[in-house]
Amino acid sequence: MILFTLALLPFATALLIAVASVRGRNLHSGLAAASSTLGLGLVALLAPRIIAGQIPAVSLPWVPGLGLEFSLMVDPLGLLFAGLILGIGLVVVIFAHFYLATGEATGRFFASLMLFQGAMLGIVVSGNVLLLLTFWELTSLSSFLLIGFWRDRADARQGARMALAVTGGGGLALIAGMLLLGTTAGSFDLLTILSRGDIVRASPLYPVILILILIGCFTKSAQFPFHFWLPHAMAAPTPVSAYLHSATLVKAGVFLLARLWPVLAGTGLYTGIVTSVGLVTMAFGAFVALFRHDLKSILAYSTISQLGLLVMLLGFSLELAAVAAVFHILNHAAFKATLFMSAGIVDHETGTRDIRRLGGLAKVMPITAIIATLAAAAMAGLPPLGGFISKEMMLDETLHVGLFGLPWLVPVAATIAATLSVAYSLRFAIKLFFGAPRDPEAHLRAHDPATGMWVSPAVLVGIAVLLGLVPMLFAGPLVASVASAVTGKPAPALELALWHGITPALGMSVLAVALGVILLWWHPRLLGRYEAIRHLDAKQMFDRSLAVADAVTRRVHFAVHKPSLQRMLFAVFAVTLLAVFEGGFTGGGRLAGQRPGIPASPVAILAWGLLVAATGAVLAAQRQRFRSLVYISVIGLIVALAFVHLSAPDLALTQIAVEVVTILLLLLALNLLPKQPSMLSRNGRRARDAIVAGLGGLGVGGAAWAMLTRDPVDPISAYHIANSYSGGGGTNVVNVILVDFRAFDTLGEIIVLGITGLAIYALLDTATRGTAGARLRVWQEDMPHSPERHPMMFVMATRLLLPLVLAAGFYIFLKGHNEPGGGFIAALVVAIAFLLQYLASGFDWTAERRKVGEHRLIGFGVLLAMVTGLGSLLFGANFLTSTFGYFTLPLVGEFELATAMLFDAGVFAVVLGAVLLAFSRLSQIAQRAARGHADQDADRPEGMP
Amino acid sequence: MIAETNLADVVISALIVLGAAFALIGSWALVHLPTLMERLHGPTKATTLGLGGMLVASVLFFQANQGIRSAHELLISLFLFITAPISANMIAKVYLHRRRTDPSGNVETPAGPPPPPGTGDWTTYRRPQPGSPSSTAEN
Amino acid sequence: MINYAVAIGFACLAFALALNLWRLLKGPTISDRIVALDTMVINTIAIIVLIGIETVDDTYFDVALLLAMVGFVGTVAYCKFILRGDIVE
Amino acid sequence: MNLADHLIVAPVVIPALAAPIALLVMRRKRRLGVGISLASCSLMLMTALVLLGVADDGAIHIYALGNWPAPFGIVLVLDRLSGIMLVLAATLSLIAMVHSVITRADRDGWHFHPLFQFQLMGLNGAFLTGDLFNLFVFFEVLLIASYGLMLHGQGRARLKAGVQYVIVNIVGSSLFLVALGLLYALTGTLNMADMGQRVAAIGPDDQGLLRAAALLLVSVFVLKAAVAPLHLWLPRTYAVATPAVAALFALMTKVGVYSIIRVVPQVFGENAGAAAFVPAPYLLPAAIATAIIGFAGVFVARSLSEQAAYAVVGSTGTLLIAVASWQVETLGAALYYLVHSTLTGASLFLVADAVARRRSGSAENASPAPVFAQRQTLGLLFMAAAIAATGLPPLSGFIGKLLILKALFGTPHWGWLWVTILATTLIGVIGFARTGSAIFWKTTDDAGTAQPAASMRADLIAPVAALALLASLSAAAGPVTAYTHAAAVQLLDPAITARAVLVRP
Amino acid sequence: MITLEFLVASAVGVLVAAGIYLALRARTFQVVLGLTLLSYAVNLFLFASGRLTLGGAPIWQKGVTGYADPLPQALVLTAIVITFGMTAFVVALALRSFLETGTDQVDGDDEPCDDDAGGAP
Amino acid sequence: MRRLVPHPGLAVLLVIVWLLMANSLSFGNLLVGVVVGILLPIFTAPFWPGRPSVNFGAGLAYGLLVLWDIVVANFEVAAIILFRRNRDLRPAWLVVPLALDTPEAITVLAGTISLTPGTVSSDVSACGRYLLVHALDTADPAAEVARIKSRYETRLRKVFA
Ligand code: NA
Ligand code: NA
Repeated sequence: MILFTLALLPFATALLIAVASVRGRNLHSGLAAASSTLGLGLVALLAPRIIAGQIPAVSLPWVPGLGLEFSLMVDPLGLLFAGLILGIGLVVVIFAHFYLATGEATGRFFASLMLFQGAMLGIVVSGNVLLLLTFWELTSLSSFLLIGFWRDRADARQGARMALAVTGGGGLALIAGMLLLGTTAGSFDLLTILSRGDIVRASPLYPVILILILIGCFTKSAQFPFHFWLPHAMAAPTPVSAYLHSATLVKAGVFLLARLWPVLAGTGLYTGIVTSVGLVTMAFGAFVALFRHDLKSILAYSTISQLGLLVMLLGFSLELAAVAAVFHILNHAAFKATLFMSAGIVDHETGTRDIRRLGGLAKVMPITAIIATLAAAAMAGLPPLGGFISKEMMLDETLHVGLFGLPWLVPVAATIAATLSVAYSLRFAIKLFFGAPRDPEAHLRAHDPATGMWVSPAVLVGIAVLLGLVPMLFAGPLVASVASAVTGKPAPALELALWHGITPALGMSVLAVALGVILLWWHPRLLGRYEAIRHLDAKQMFDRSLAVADAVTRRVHFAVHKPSLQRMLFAVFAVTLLAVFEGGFTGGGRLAGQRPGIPASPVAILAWGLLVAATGAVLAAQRQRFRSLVYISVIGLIVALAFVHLSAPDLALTQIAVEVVTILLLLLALNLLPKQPSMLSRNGRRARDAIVAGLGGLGVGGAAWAMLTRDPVDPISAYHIANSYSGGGGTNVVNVILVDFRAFDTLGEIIVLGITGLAIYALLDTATRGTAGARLRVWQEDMPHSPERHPMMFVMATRLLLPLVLAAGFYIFLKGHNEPGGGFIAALVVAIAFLLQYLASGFDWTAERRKVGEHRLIGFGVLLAMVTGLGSLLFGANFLTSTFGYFTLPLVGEFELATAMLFDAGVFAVVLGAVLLAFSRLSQIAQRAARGHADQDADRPEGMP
Repeated sequence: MIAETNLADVVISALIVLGAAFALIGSWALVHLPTLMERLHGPTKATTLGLGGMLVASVLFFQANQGIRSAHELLISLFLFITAPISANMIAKVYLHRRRTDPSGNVETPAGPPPPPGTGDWTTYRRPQPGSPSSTAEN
Repeated sequence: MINYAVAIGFACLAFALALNLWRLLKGPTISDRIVALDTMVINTIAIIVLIGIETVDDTYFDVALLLAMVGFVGTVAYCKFILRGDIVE
Repeated sequence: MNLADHLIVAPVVIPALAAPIALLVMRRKRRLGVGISLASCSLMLMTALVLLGVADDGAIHIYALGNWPAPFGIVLVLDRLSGIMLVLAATLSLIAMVHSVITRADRDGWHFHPLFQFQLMGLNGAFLTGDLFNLFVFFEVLLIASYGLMLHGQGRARLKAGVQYVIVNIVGSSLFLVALGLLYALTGTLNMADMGQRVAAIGPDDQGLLRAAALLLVSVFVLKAAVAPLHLWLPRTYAVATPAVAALFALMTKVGVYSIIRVVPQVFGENAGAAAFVPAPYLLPAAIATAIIGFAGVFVARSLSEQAAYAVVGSTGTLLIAVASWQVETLGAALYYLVHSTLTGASLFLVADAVARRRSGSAENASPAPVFAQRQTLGLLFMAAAIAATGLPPLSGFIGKLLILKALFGTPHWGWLWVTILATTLIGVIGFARTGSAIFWKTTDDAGTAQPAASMRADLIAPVAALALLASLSAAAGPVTAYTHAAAVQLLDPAITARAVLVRP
Repeated sequence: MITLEFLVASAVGVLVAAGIYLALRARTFQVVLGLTLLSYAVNLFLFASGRLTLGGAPIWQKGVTGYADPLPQALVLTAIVITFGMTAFVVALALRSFLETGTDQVDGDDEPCDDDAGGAP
Repeated sequence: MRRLVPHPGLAVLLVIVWLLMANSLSFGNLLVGVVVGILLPIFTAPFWPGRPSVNFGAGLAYGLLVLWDIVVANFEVAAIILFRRNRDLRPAWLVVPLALDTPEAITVLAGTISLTPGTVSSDVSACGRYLLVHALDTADPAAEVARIKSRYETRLRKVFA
């Protein structure tokens, strides 16, 4: 329970602050401080038990299938970090309360800060590596918000994005590494994994696991060559820098290295990589720090260097090195947070962070000077501060490590790095606080800040001092148990002290201080040299590579995603062609089957010739639209004839009726579409299309040939034929399939038509307004037209035809169940009867005489079909179950009634409504265009064409 | 299909052949005759006697050979008698229209129609006068 | 005997269709193409009637009837299009 | 047969009744029509949840339409997968519907509500049917409705994109029919379970034909799922659609994925000879390409809706990477990720809409604009949606990706698959961070934050709801993944389904 | 011997080839023509999946055998209807899109010829 | 009765058409046919304003005459098509002045002219008083016009009395 509270408290606080976001900053910071204090209290509550060797743990199942559990545990290592996170968190909150100007978005700030605290805390108390990953990624996200806090500043936005890209990217490698680790170890439970180090190290995947996890750690802890994001993260407000970049975020990588030490450490690969990366980072960071001018930048590079030191220590795979690392984590947290805050105070008071403009501040802000100088001394590793002890231990350990078979390499490099550290630390303190003020303007207002602001660094520097003066008392048991937790072995005999006698390490230390002072002496000259060289700027490289990636991706992206329908269709045809041919060729078997063919009659052959010729004519005339439509009609006619020939009268009927309506619609549209012949595509393009088209024809034609030459395989339609009359009450099997066996298909089909009508209505309703309406108003007829709108003979014929065709439609509907026909064809016939009125007598004339709205036809039709289908539920049968009966009336004789006919009536209504709706909408647009045209020639004398 | 020959069969066969022949002649006219207006006379043959012969043959066939009293073939003729003149009329109008507005499309055309007596013109060229029989649905 | 008549009928009608197609493709005027298509519809109706006689099945009659009813719609629509551009007004 | 047994058909019947009723009342009583539409969505959600529970007994539930037995009639099949899809569809539709009503997007043109309901009918039918031709019909229903919805509101961009969307899908439908014809010719049946059994009996002479048919069918599904290189239709279409519609469309590509998952094991399972798991060798590279193309699109996109559209493409790629190895673990993970990615796509579109509504001039383009109302809230919502889309914690995408990665471990080429999934995540992170910081952080001037109008808060309901669902999906990942795992087990044992479907009378 | 099967299969092939070629042209009307040809082909193909029957009874009668497979016919009917709906829609859409954008090009290469969107003629 | 069956001619035509479609003379079909014959004219009345009344007997006689003329003309025209060389054709435009004044009557006349092979009604004048007819082959256009007027138009005036 305590653990859950501990882990969830910061998140709850973040939420609370976010909700209370309109209230003042006192509430925000108060909540944050209270939460941190409470958390710290909980940690303190747990501490004795943990140091005594217990590991409080608690677990809730989350995703068992994944091995992800919400399990928390605090061992000494976790305890140390939890204390740091909460303790420094509290200090930072207090500092930030004073640091942030009124008017800043404190709600957003403290909410993000608490979010970050929660994520960070989650990492160190996770008992499941997947849970740890979850929190790990959360730290990247919340630090993104914090670094980008001053969102109007470009550097803040860039810094935030870069930090997210690098640490988030590293986090992804970590995901892979952790998954592999858990899979290899057979569990994602942290303690289990820690106990299976041998298995992991013996696994062939070990190098992959190691490298992936190291990438995660190195990016987070800003190790070379992933260090470059850290200095740019300094765009964050100083409290954020103090928190994230001293004590917490960047330590997460170090934490994880320490956490997984028992599993990963100890191999040559581990030592080689981790030590050398740490070493390089330590030296490199220190070197660059020496030449930076921005206070925060100096501190950032120093942090990189110090993190390198920690990584290197952990890389040694030595227990005492681990102890040194643990102790140095404490020290570094204390002095680095102090230094950041001091830099923040200086910035706050003087308005600048440029070390070249500052100097002699000790006079005007003595308290700050004392605090910062002490902290810098700790960073330089000067006695009697904690930093001295840990550096001593580090130098001592370097003597036990040989890298690349060179026993001197590590000690020498470490000494150089220590030298540089001394130099930049001293430069920080001396240039800032002593000597003469270099830029008096910056010093005008400068004075020590309010107590609230300096008390935080003071407390921390006090800790740093105590860690040096009375290390055993202050941190001994903790360091011992943490070190034991890291190594997974009993704590080594521990002796934290300033004086160990004259040792090689002491010599190296003294040497480093001496050289460091000399270096500082030479600093102006070195600086000149340094600045004369063009430096490889990792940030620029990152930016540039991102820009190149962006440009390349962009070019490829837009080249691929050209808004060309032809490209899309080409892709579709090409892929499906490949699919069909691949399947046909690799699947085996034969193209032609054994079924004997039916000899073709001469009429059939001739009809085939007509079809092919008409198809060719469509192709040849494709650029003369009217002609191609006429040819299309021929194809439709032949297809209908083929259906008659092949015993499919229903299909022939449907084909003919649909053909007529389609042609009418196409003509309506064609009138308004531009008619100038299109340009021919380039030859290459046409050849390419012709090849694809030819192959497509071969493929589908071949498939048809293959089908037709095979015998049918026990088709289910035998059942339909056998049960059509007895079970479906109809002798037209096709119709019974449509309205009974597969009425569900038909329901969908009429709904498709209904939707078509509605969608066309919605689509065209706006065509007379806006841009389209303007275009219609200026629409020009492109060929001269006859003035007569309604030819007399045509009109008269349609008046007689209307009742006749309606009667025919009614008849076709009635007999459909038993003979060719049915609701669909009947609806088309009736629709054509009305379309004829439109054609002959015009839109307005017909529209004002039509009584039933198309929308209603569609709506009621679908409802009728649905209600008929649902009616069967009343009789305990399933949806769409039909029933029928034969009745006899005197004089009339026997007749059949089937509910399927009611369903068919719904079909009728929907189809009629949809066709009429589509047609009337298209006509109305044409009307609009024609009216625009009529307005133009209204004043022409009667009789002129 | 049909074994014995009788009078009915002879009549049916004759009608079929006659109908088909007239249909063919109509289509031949369409190919053979020199200008559109002349060619337009072809289809009326196919529509009337061509199809008519076929339909009467069908009526007789189902009556004589199948014992089915069938007359619905007449419906086809009924509808064609209503629609065929309309088709011809419209096609002629298209011809008249195009020959005046698009002479290039009618290279082989001889003289066009004379205008009707008086000052008027044919409806293809001039909007029907309001109130006249030819302005049926003008509004 | 009727078989032969039917065969002759099919031959005549098929040839007629071919002639229609020739006119359809040849033109030269738009009216020619339309009239060819119109004739084709008539000949197709005849073929369907003949198929009915051949197969002794008057089920296909409905197809012929439908074609007779709506076949001319295409013809007049094409004509109206040339005459007026807008087929509905 | 009691009423509960008929519940299986309810997801089709409810919208099919609501649509015409809404159509009829809409002209006179708008509000009543909207009410019917909303009620239909809610009722559908309740039904779907009940069916989800029903399906959890592990049995395959059959509903024979017209009382005709399979394979002769059409049967609906309710199993765990259909349960999941139904709940997903109902949930998403309710969110999209609410959003459209709140933002009044439903008034931008005619017939929004009937079209919306018909769309749902198509979706639900597709998820339930056990018949391949019926699947085609429902594809058409949902497609034609989607054409109407996609063009809802109209305007130049929509119309341009609409032409392409419609025509590509019409071609797809034609190809679907060709595949159907071939399969019917080879097997003599249309019922999927029956077809699966008959496919196993196909002789050696016909194997090539069978494989061609299977590949063709899968190609059609791949087109609907917008898998590279057949994804080209999607981005522009989704980016320009009305946002509430685009949110619903997040499910549309998943219909393609669903069909692959449904049809391949059932019809082209291990007994299918040359067609056994037929897309296997090609699906994986295509999925990888899709993921890369999708997230590259996220990387270069310059507006939120475009980014959302590419995120949809990318997520399909990730999803199919998991599907393509046809194992219980990967399929179970894929189903979880399917649910997640659908909701994610929706929330991206909804957030983009909320932003666009406040940045009137520059819409949701990633170019700097003046400060807009509720910038902070929207920024957070966008961040949450982006977190979901890239698969970062704490939302369900993280769990989904972990599941997929873990399940892929040890399958062929798993290393490359891991690299793809993780690298695309990084690309996505960078892309979202760029547009996010440009829109929510960068401003042209700080003059006067516009106070949100009272109605301006309501349009956050839908995006917040979608994101909240993602959070709950994450919190409830345990039971959900157990369900998806069980669904995967069911899917990969088609014999169970066949036994249940083909009970001879 | 030329069989009906060959005629149908080759006709399908020719229609598909022409349809694909037209669908790959750059303007909506040609594409619509292509889709129309494709739909003829697809309908014939689907019909052919029931094999070809000459002189088969189209209507059920007691004791008669040798029907044409009715199921593909029903499927084709459904397909024709759906295709018709889609064609109608795409025609309306092509027109609407042209009216809005001023171009019927769908190739992406060509920007609208009169981008002033309905301005001066 | 007059109100129930405002257009007995159309009603009878519909009943006949219905019986022909049903292709049987059963009482049930006749019943349905009568219902159709009564209802459809009412339903479609708005679409045919001013339906003319028709003299049945005269109409029937006219129809038979036309049928006979069609058969005869078919053979005449067939002979022209088959045996006359194109350059020997004597096509002509005929302008037929009309005494008929209702569009229905003019349409029937024009239809008759078109159905009889050899002549095609091509257009009507804007004033509605002239019919433009194309003749395939005629030696004397004026005589042909007179024949049309006397043979068809006078009879039609009785039909549409
Ligand atoms: Na039927
Ligand atoms: Na039924």
